[in-house]
Amino acid sequence: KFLDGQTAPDKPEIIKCRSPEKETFSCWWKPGSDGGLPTNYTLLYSTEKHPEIMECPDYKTSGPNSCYFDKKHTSLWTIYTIVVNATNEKGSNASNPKFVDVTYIIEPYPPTNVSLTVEKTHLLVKWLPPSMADIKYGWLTLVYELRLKAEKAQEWVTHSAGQQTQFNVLSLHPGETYVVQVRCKPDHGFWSQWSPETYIQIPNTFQERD
Amino acid sequence: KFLDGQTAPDKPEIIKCRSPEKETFSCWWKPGSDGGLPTNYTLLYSTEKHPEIMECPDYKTSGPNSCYFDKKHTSLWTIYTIVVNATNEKGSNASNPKFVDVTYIIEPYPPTNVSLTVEKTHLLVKWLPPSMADIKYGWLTLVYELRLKAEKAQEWVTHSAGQQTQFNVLSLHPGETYVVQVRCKPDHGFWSQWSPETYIQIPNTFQERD
Amino acid sequence: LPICPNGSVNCQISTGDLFDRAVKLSHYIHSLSSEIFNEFDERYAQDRGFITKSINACHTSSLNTPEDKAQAQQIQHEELLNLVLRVLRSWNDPLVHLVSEVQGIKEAPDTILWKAVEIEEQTKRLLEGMEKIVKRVQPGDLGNEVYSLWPGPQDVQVADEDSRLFAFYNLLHCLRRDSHKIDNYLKLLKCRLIHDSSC
Repeated sequence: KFLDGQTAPDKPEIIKCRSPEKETFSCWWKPGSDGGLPTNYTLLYSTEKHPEIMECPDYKTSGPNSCYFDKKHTSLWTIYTIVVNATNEKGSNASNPKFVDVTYIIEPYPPTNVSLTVEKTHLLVKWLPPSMADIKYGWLTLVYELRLKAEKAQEWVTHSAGQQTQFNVLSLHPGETYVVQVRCKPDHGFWSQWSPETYIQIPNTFQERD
Repeated sequence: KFLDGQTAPDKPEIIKCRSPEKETFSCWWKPGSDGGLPTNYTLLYSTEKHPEIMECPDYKTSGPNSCYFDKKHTSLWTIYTIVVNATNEKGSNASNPKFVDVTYIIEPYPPTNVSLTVEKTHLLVKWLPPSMADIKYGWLTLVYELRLKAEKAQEWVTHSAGQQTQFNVLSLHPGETYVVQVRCKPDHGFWSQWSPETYIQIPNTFQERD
Repeated sequence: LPICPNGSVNCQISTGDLFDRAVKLSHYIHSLSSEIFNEFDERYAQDRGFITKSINACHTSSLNTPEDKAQAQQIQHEELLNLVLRVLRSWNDPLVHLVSEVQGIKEAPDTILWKAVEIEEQTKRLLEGMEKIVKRVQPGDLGNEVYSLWPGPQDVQVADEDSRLFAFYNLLHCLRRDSHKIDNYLKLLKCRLIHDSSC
């Protein structure tokens, strides 16, 4: 039978797990070769409080080769032991286990509604937290960073805004066009992507501070 | 007896209390007249948690007419009621009480690593916040001010840099040497000392802005 | 000595200010706990599989703490405050032990020692603040049950290096976890009690 080149599938690899708002999370895996046969993937997991083996509750929501854990299946401060099995007619192969505590895999979506307003002596940058993040209740605390540069410049200038959702940028050149982006990070977690670029031209009437 | 001009000392005045990092703090007082007699000063304090009167733990560390409260004697959670007594042979006199909440008397150390870079049309001044836990972890926002003057000039030109840790200074004269200093202040607190003087000579090739 | 300026009756630090300071301190303590764990993990625990052994091995695991937002929303703030107090108290002895034992780790960098000392000191400060907040929020009995969920350092005395290193790893792993819980719950309580759940 082995002459027809068909074998058990290779070992898959769990590449990443992320939570966007500390209430749900997803994991993605990379399949190995399928041994030339239709191969099925199952994600199995257990947690400290529920050591019995459970299967991924939702293989769809986060796209191909993924598992999505909704609020009911997501707990913090507990280690998830996660394994992905690849199975075909010839046999099966399990990934290395991945140990995940949702507390430490939080990567929010970027801030939204970035607005730029030229004031007399500075540029006021304002934004909103990512829509899915429940900041009001205090379950998630975000800090922000913004960067800007003259359109043709290479170097970004970065400013840390702490927990504020606005920042005054000074020493800008009249007539120049600037591009601005903002990103956020949970108090203890990963930086989001930068928000889409927002542009503004500084009018010639702008008073350079001096 | 009063004919010999000797009297009880005047009422001393507690002039200021400062904390550089909310872990320790010091108070200073200004003695009144000593009534022509050797006069002794004692600083007494009480807190909500320890209403009994306690004496200054260390009269030396912060210099003359001062009291230094080390970590063991500094609490974030209480208001200190502080009084200074002046006593000599003829009697004693107490200052007005001063009420101190350590979080609101922060006078941080000055900014550090002030660097000056001459760019085509402006001088780029950059610095780092003083090393203080709250700042590093994004929980205390500082605002900054910088001042500069031509080396031989009398008058300083001061710029407010908001929360930025860099600033572009324009309209400088080629060939001139400038001296620059930076200071910082927390929301509820006092300006730090100015950073040590930093010098830079503007090259003749510098393009003065019209 | 008059307690307050010009005779005002209720001259004390506002509960909002107390919470602000507690949250800053808990944030700082957790940041340090993460750093000391990561430093120890990188230097001493690589490829030793300690994580599998540290499952369900925290001395505070038996405390029933909320583990998601829904559970946190259901719990009364008095209960959550007392939970924070209990978790904090359960770390008194382990932190004293950690500071004394860390000095015995082979070539332990100064940064690990400094952080252990700083965490112990700041945790004591936070406990002082929490006791004040709890007294302020629920003036009843503070309930100073003597707390020692921690079984004590027996593993750490054993000769073999692997067990000694695992005992440290597990202590730092649990410290990172519990300091994050405390930080999270305090931020949540601050929003709930001071900002009426509208942070």
